[in-house]
Amino acid sequence: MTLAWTATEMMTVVSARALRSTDVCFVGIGLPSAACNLARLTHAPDITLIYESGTIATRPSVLPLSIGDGELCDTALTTVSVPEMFRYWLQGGRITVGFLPGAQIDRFANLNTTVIGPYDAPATRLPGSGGAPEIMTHCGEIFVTMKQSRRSFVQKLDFVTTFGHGEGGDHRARLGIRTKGPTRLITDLCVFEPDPETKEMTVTSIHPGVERAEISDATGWPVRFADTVAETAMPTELELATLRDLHTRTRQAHGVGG
Amino acid sequence: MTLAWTATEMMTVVSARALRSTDVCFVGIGLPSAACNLARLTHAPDITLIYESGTIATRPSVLPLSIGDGELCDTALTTVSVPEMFRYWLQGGRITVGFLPGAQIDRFANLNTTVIGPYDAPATRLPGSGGAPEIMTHCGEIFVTMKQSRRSFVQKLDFVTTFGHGEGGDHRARLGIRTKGPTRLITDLCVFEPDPETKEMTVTSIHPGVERAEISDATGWPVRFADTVAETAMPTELELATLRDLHTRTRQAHGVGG
Amino acid sequence: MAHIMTLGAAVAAVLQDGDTVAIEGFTHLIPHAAAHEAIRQGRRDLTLVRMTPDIVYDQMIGMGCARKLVFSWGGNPGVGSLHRFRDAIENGWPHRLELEEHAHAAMANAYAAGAANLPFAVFRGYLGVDLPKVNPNIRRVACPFTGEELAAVPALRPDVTIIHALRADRDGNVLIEGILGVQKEAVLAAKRVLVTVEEVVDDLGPRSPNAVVLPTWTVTAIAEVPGGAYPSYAQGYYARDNAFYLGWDKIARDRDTFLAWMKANVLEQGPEVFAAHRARLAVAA
Amino acid sequence: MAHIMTLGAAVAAVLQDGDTVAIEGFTHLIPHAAAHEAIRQGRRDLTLVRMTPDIVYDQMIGMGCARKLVFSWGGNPGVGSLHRFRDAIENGWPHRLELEEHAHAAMANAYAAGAANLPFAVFRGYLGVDLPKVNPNIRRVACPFTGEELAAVPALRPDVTIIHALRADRDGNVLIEGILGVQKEAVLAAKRVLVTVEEVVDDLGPRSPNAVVLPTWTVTAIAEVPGGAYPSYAQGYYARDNAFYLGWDKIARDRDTFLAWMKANVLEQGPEVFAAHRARLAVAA
Repeated sequence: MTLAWTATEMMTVVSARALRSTDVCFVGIGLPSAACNLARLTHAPDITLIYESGTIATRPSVLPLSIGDGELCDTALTTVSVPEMFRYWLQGGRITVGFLPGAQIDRFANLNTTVIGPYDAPATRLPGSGGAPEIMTHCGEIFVTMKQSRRSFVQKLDFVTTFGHGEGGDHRARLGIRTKGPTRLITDLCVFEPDPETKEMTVTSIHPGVERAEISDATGWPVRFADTVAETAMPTELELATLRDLHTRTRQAHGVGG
Repeated sequence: MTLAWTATEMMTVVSARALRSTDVCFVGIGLPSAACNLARLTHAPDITLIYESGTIATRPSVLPLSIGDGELCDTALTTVSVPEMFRYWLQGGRITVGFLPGAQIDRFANLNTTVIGPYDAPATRLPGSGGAPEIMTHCGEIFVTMKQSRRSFVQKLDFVTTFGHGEGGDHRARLGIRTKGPTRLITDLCVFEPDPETKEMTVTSIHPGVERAEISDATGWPVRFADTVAETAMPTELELATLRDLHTRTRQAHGVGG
Repeated sequence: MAHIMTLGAAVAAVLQDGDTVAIEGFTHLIPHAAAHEAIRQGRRDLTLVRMTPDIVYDQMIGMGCARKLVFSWGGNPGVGSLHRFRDAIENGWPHRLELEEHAHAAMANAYAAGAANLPFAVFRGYLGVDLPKVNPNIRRVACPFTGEELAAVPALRPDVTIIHALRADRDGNVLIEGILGVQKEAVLAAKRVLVTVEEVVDDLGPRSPNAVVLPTWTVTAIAEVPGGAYPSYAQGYYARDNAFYLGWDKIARDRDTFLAWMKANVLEQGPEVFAAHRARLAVAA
Repeated sequence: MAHIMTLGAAVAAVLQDGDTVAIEGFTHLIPHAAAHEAIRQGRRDLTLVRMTPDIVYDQMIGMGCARKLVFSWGGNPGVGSLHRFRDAIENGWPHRLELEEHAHAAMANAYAAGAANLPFAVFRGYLGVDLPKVNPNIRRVACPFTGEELAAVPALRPDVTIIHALRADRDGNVLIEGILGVQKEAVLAAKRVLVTVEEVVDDLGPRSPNAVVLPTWTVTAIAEVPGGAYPSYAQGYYARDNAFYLGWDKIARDRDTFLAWMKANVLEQGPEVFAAHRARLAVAA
């Protein structure tokens, strides 16, 4: 039999693999939600999923379209208010892993989801901060998932919505932040991890069939590759089957993709 | 038939009469609890009773021994956490009337429930603040209930646990407090109310059969009487019957007085 | 004490032009019917406060109700852009929209501070980011014990808060269950409160001793509007209409399509249309 | 993840000499059995934190476990004095007791700040009173927007929090219902957590979607101790033994009577004695 997969499936599988059964995970909608539930349905059955709508230890059978679908509440251990979620659970330091996307990212994994162009007269107004700035500082570590392009992987952000590694080095520590920040940037082409010293996001694993030049072409800064770069393991039959099954159930339940 | 009553019954009845059906009342244990429930069972059926244990709009059929008896929770509209009670409900300005007792009181209705003697080497260690300091500043108005004696109605408090009218006049306003503070001091002999200008607690009503000299003898400062002093109306048959019935039910339920 | 009245009377009683109004509901229980009524009554110059402006404010902004928006995430959840929100900011259509922009943590804490009658909220946040450069309502405050600097924002104290809840009893006590969002805080922070409910019942019925209940004396007006949260949902009554959220993208993208939709579905309708949505999406209680 | 173990093993696992320990429960669900176990294990030099020291700390103070007490109301609720507490403060028996004294609002806010990982709590309070003169941990902080000065206290972050709850499931998730007190905040503020429960069950069962549940990963150790809150109570299991509270006044008034009672009822007993109290005071669930 042959395995074939989409770039999104690859990103989802790689994200899922990075999760452990002991993780308490702050889940965003879309790919992060698929990745977390894939992990739960495969190698990390005891992973705790938390959505910012207040649902704690939820076990949805289909993927939610929003972070507050009824399914999340129906299958949760309990559901708390949003102020409590942000105060006791996120700021309280109870979350081990958070997922974040961005419209723009720079080489230190700072993120922009606010505006393209000047703040007061934007070319494109994006949704804004949401929970991201505090998710980035309060979770034990952060996985960023984004498809690569020169438009989104930029030399300089139009707006720093979310502080990743700042200017690199010990910038997080200098601001008094004790969490790790972005430890992985998972794209459709490869996986970046921060250089231990400079914190510049550095390619450590390349997805099967992707050339280094493709990565460089799709990145708006000169890409650094680690001394040893692995080839990302292919999605397994089980991973793909579980993920596709999850999406099929979701489509049947919602009439939409999830 | 003859009516006779105890000093405590008189205090309870007078306290109950001061409550309105529209009040939201922060109830303490003992006499305040009896007074609030007497009001609810007579002229103020819709009064809302809140205990600092978090029980909101509770309707106990017997008086609680503690502020957190199961009966309070069983008959409440809902029960919230103690931090929420102090933050959203008390500090939130949702309470119209609070009751407070004191071991010592001065002529501006400041209260001491901390120590008799010096703080570091007290002759008598009392329970301390509890909720009182913030009950006194956050409730719309405060009724203080205490039996009179020179030992408790003193010229100068050993410790200011709870700020009533401070040094009198506009002292509350000068501290930025916008609530009325103590509007009634209900004793076994009479009712005091603050002078509109000086805020000194002034006798406005004397209980049936009590002489002015008795009040002065039982007070550690020179007592002021209002220009017009009323005679407190006697407890009615209904008030006494309802109160005694409440105490009987309580005794049967707890094996104690309530 | 809450007065139980029609939606039209309730909106007229609590909401005036120029008010600061928080319409809350975090994905669950978004009071769409009440927002439609405000649009029909032609409210103008409102300061709209809401963590997630969502379709409900996309409609109010597009219909010209808003002078200013206080928010923390302006998207169509799980779908993409809010086109009327974007058109107002990017192009000033139908008119210029003033922004006060926060992160979720700030808004949630600011509502809680409002409910607690505090002038400001303190939290750990806004480190290293650009929002404090464009929002003067983000400041810092030092811990008087450790010296550590924390983020501070003013408490939110809306003139009016509007929410949707599951049930009210005839005394006007209101029950919320499921995803709670910031509704309780938004209610307790406001001067006037309108709650639309799925049903008014004799008794709130068996419930947890710690159920989230708003006592009647915290609410100004209650209106029974079955289905009033549609296309959002009400736990135990009906499901979220995910297809509508997807479809909104197309409706709202174009000004004329939007205006035509609003005319046909809001301006020329009343709150009674929401009941049919509830029936269509009903779930087993 | 919580480990389910015997009470003896659980107390030994979480509590050491010199620890700062919060034993909480506001009238309801006071973990008396766990406190007895700490007394039997001879813990010393503890900083005891609790809003209402109550009988549970009267016993620990009288047995010499405490070096310091952080509290806001030290009485026997509805009865009168705590005699062992008074004897320690007034006469230094069995030894001197250091005090850090607050009001309820301060303690409640300080636990909430601890749970929220903030260094301090802000609230409106302590105006015009003497407590700030004797407690250097009461300071003031200015609102960075209005300039208004508010009260500030350090967050409470106990080494250990001990509470009693209704039920835990076999995964170690814990359910609390009824009067909630500050238990959730005290648990989330602590480094290590011991929860005694009325019963360990396969499943927490039908409950409100917003039930107060502590996930297993917020708890260190769980011990099943039926009746473990006696003479306090557990909602739906057994009633408060008001007669015991009244009777404690006589027991605790005299040092020798107290010591004899503790020897007979605590030192020479085990946690299994609490089950009989539960049976005697059982209520219909």
